[in-house]
Amino acid sequence: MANAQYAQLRDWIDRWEAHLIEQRTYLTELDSAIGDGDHGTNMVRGLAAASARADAEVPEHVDDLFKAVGMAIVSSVGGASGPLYGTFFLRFGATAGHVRELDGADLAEALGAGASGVAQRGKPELGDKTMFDAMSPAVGAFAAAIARGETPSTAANSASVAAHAGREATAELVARKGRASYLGERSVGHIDPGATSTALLFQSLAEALA
Amino acid sequence: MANAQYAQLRDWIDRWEAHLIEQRTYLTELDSAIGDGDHGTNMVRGLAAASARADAEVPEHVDDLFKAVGMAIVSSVGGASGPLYGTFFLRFGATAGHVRELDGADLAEALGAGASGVAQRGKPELGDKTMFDAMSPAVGAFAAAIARGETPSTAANSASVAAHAGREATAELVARKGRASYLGERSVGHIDPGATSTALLFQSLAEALA
Amino acid sequence: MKKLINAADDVLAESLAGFAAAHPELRVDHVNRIVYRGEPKPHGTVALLSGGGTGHEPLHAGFVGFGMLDAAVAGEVFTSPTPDQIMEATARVDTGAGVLHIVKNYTGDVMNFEMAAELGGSIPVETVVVADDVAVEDSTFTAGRRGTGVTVLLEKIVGAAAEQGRDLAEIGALARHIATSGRSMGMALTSGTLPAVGKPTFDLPETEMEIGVGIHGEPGRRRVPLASAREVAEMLVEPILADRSFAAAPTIVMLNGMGATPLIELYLMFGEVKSILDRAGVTIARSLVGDYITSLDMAGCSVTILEADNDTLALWDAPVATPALRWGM
Amino acid sequence: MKKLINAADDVLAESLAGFAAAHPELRVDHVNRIVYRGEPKPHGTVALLSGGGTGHEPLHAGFVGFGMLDAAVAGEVFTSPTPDQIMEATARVDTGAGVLHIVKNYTGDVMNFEMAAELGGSIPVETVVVADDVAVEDSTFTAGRRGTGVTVLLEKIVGAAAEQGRDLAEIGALARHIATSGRSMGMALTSGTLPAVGKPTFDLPETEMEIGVGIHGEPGRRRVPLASAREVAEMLVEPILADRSFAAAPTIVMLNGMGATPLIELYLMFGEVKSILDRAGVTIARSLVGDYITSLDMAGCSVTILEADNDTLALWDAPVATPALRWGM
Ligand SMILES: Nc1ncnc2c1ncn2[C@@H]1O[C@H](COP(=O)(O)OP(=O)(O)O)[C@@H](O)[C@H]1O
Ligand SMILES: Nc1ncnc2c1ncn2[C@@H]1O[C@H](COP(=O)(O)OP(=O)(O)O)[C@@H](O)[C@H]1O
Ligand SMILES: [Mg+2]
Ligand SMILES: [Mg+2]
Ligand SMILES: [Mg+2]
Ligand SMILES: [Mg+2]
Repeated sequence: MANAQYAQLRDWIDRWEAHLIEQRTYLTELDSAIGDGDHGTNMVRGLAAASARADAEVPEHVDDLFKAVGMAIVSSVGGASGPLYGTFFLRFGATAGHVRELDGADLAEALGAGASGVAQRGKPELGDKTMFDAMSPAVGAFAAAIARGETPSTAANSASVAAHAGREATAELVARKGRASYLGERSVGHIDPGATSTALLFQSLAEALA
Repeated sequence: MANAQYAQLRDWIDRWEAHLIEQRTYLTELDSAIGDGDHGTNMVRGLAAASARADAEVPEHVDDLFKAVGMAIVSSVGGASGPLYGTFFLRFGATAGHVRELDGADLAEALGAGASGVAQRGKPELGDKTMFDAMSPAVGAFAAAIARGETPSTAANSASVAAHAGREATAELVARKGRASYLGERSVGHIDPGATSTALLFQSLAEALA
Repeated sequence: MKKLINAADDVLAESLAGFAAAHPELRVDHVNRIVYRGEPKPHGTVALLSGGGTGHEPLHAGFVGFGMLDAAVAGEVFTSPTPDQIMEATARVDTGAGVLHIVKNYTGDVMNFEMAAELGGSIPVETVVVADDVAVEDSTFTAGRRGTGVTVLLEKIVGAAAEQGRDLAEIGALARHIATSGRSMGMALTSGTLPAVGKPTFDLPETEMEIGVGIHGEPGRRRVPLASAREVAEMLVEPILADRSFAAAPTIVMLNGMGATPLIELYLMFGEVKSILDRAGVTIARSLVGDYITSLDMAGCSVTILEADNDTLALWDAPVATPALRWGM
Repeated sequence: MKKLINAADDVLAESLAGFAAAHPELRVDHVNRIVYRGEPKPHGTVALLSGGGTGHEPLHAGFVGFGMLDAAVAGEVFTSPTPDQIMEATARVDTGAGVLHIVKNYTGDVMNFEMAAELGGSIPVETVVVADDVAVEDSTFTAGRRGTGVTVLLEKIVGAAAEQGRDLAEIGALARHIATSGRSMGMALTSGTLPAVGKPTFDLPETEMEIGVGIHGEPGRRRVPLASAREVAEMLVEPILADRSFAAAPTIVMLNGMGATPLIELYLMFGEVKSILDRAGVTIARSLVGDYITSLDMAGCSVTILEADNDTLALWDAPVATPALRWGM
C-alpha cells in the first residue's frame, strides 16, 4: 500500500521526458499526417524546460514541483499541447497540495483535477480524437482501481493500459478538435499524436511507481 | 549553273523553320546546359513570325522577302538570337537587291553581308563559341566553292558541311560571348545552341537549292 | 531539406535577428520574441497586438508599424506563442486605452491568448478570433474554421481605426465585423518543410495538388490532379461565393502566395480570380497580390475576399508604414 | 512542372493581364507588353525606361511609378524585349527631355536596346548598362559581367534624381556612377523551371547548391555541397569584398530572394550578411530584404552592396510609389 513519494513523482516527469525524446520522430510523424508536424518538437522542448526549471528551483513538495513543471510547459511550448499539459500539471499540483507524498486517493483526485483542467481548457469531448481520449479513460481506470483497494502502482498500470487503449481507438475517430479537425473524414485511420503523448504520460507514471 | 530562284529562297526559310521545329527540344537542351534554355523556343517563335509575315505580305522580290523575314525575327524573338539572325537576313536582302533570282556570286555576296552584319552586331570573334563559329566557315566555304566555279547548289552543300563542322568544334571551346561565357571553363564539352541553329540554316539552304 | 538556415533550433532567433537588423525603425525583444513599433502610440490610444506561430512571414512582425500593429509576438515554427509572451507584449503596448488581441482560430492560439487574457490582470483586453477559411466544412461540430487571409486585411483596417482614436469597444466591434465579413480558401502545389522535421509534411506527387489547405502544412480538403490556373481559381473562388455572397458591396481581394510561388504566377492567378468575380458580379475595389501570410516554403496560393463598406475602404486607404505594407506616408 | 499557369505560351500575356488588374493606377499596353505610369511625368523631365526578359518579377514592371521608372518593357521569359517594343515605349515616355535606357548586361538585352536606340530617331537616349555580378570572372575577354541586383537600386536612385528635374546628361552620368558603385553575387538551392521547357534548367541534387548563379537559371561559378546560412553568406560576401572595398562610405545592402525562398530565410540570411559586413567594417546605411529581382521559381538568394554617398542616400530616401517599392507617399 506504498504511497507515491515525491522522488517517484519527480521520476515520473523524467521518465516521460525520456519517452518523449525517444518517440519524438514518431510523434512528429503522427502530427504530420493529420496536423502540422510539430508535436514531437513541442513536447521535447516543453519537457526540457520543465526539468530545467525543476532542477533550478529544487522544489521539495508536490505542489511546488508541479507548479514548476506546469508553468515551464505553459511558457515554453505554446501551441495546443502547451496550455493543455500545462493546465494538467498546474491543477494536479494545486490539488495535491504542499505534501511530500500522496496516497492512492490523493493521487486519483489530483489526476482527476488535471484531466478536468484539460477538459475546461480545450473543451474536448470524448470521441473528438484528442489527448482527452487517452487521458479520460486513464484517469477513470486509476480511480476505479484505487476504489477497488489496489495500490497506486497497480492502479497506474491499469491507467497506462487504458490510456494506450484509448490512444489506439483514436485511429477510428473523425477529429473534431485541434488541427486534425480540418481534415474531417481524412483524419480517420490515423492515431492522434496528443493521445500518444498522453499514453506515454501514464506509462511513465506506472514505471515510476513500479 | 542554275541560279537560286525566289521560290527556292522562300523554301529555304520554310525548311529552316521545319528543322527548327523538329530540333526545338534539342536546341533547348543545348541552351539549358550552358545558357538559359530558351533557344529552341526563341527560334521557333521567330520563324513562325517570319513565315506569317512572308505569307501576309506576299513579297515578290528577294529584298522584300528577306526584309520581311529579318524584321519579323527582330521584332518577335528578342534575346541574342533575334538581333543576330534578324541582322543576318536584313543585310542579306539589302545586298541581294530587288531581284527574283540570284546567281552564285550574288548569293555569296549576300551571305557574306549577312555574316558581316552578325559580326558587327554581336562582335563575336572566331572561337568565341557562338553561331559565328558555324556561320563564318559556312559563308567562306560557299564563296570558295563559287570561286572554284561550282553551282550554288554544290556550294551550299559545302557551306552546310562547313557549318556542321564548325558547330561540332564549338564543343571544345571556352565560351567568350553570350550567356555561356558566364560559365567559363564549365562551358567546355557542350555544343553551342546558336551554332547548331546556324548549321541547320545552311543545311536548309543546301536542301532548298538541291 | 534545402533551406538557407544554420541549425533548425536557431531559425526563429536568427531570423528575428535579421529582421531587427533590416528594420532599425522597429524595436525587437529577442528574449520574449516580440517586435514593437519604434515610436509608441500616443497615450490613450487603443493598441493592437497579434501573434502566432513562426513560418507565415511577413505575418505578423512585418505588419508592425504606424497604422497597423503595435506589437507582434512570435511562437516557434507553426506553434502559437505562450501566455507569458503575450502578457508581456500586452503590458508594454497598452497606453491606457486597452489592447485588442487579434487571434487566428487555432486551438493553440486561442488557448494561449485566452490564458494570457485571464492572467493578464488589469489591462482591458478585447479579443477578435479570425475564422475565415471556407475549406473547413462541418465547422459547427468542430473547433471551427481556421484563421487565414482575413487576418492581414483586419490588421490593416482596424489598425487605421485605432490610429483615429476610436475606443476599445468600438475597435472590438469593428474587428469582429471585419472578421465576419471575409472568407478565404487556399491550395498547395507542394508541401512545406519544417526545419525541425527536415522533410515535407506531406508527400504530394508531381501530378497532384491539395485544395483547401491551411497555413500550417496540414493536408487540405481533398487531393486532385494538377489543373490549370483557371481551374484552380474556380476551385478557390467557388467555395467562397457558395459560403457568402459578395455581390452586394465592393470588396477587397487578396491573392496571397504561400512562400515559394513567384509573383509572376500570383499575378496570373489574380487575373483568373478577377475574371470569375467579374462574371459573378463581384466588384473588386482594392486588391493585394503577393506573399502576405505564408506557410514556410510551400508553393501555392490563397484567395481572400472581404466585403468593404465606405468606412472599411477609407480605413484601408489610410496611411500605413510597416515593413510589408506601406502607403500614404 | 508545378506552376499556377494555363498554357506555357500564355504565361506572359496572362500574368500581365493580372498585373494590370491588380494595379489600375498603371497603364498597360498589352500588344507591346509595356507598363506605363498612370500619370505621365511633367513636360521637360527626363524619363526612365527599363526592360528585359520576363521571369524576374517584380523587376521591372513592379518598379514603374512615381520616383522610379516611367515604363517597363517585357520580353518573353528570360528573353530580352525587341527593338520595336523599346522604341514604342521610348517614344511614349519622352516628355521632351530625353530618355534613359537602363539595360542589364546580357548580349540579347544590349543588342536589342542598341538597335532600338539606333532606329529610334530623334529622341535623345542615354544608356546605362548594369554589369555588377562578381560571379563572372575573366570578364575582360568576354561579354563582361551580368547585370543583376544593382539594377533595382539604380532604378530607385536615378528615378528620384529624374523627378528632381536633372537633365539627361546628369542623369546618364549619375546612372553610370551608380552602376559602377555596386556589386552582387547570387546562389541557388534549386533550379528554376521555364514554363515552355517544363523541367528544371539544371539538375541540382538534394545535397548540393550552385554558387555564383545569375538570374536566368544559368548554372553558376561552381557547385558545392549544401552549407549553412553562415557559410553561404561568406561565399557571397567575400567575392564582393574581394572585388571592391566598401569600407570607405556607407552602403545600401539588398538581400534578394530568387522567387521560391521564403522571407524567414531571407531575413536569417540578412542577419548573417550583416555580421560579416560588421566585421569587415562595412556600414549598412539602408537595406532591402525580399524578392526584388528573381529567377522564376528558383530557390536561393543574392547579395547586392552599393556604395552610397550623401546624394545617393538622399535620393534613396526620396518618395517612391510603385507596386513593389513604396515609401514617403
Ligand atoms: N481542444 C483540444 N482539447 C484537447 N486536446 C486537444 C485539443 N486540440 C488539440 N488537442 C491535442 O493537441 C495535440 C496537438 O498538439 P501540438 O501538435 O503540440 O499542438 P498544435 O496542434 O498547436 O500544433 C492533438 O494531437 C490533440 O491531442
Ligand atoms: N555576341 C554574340 N555574337 C554572336 N552570337 C552570339 C552572341 N551572343 C550569343 N550568341 C549566340 O546566341 C545563342 C543564344 O541565343 P538565344 O538562346 O536565343 O538567346 P539568349 O542567349 O538571349 O537566351 C548562343 O548560343 C550564341 O550562338
Ligand atoms: Mg502540432
Ligand atoms: Mg537562351
Ligand atoms: Mg503547431
Ligand atoms: Mg534568353
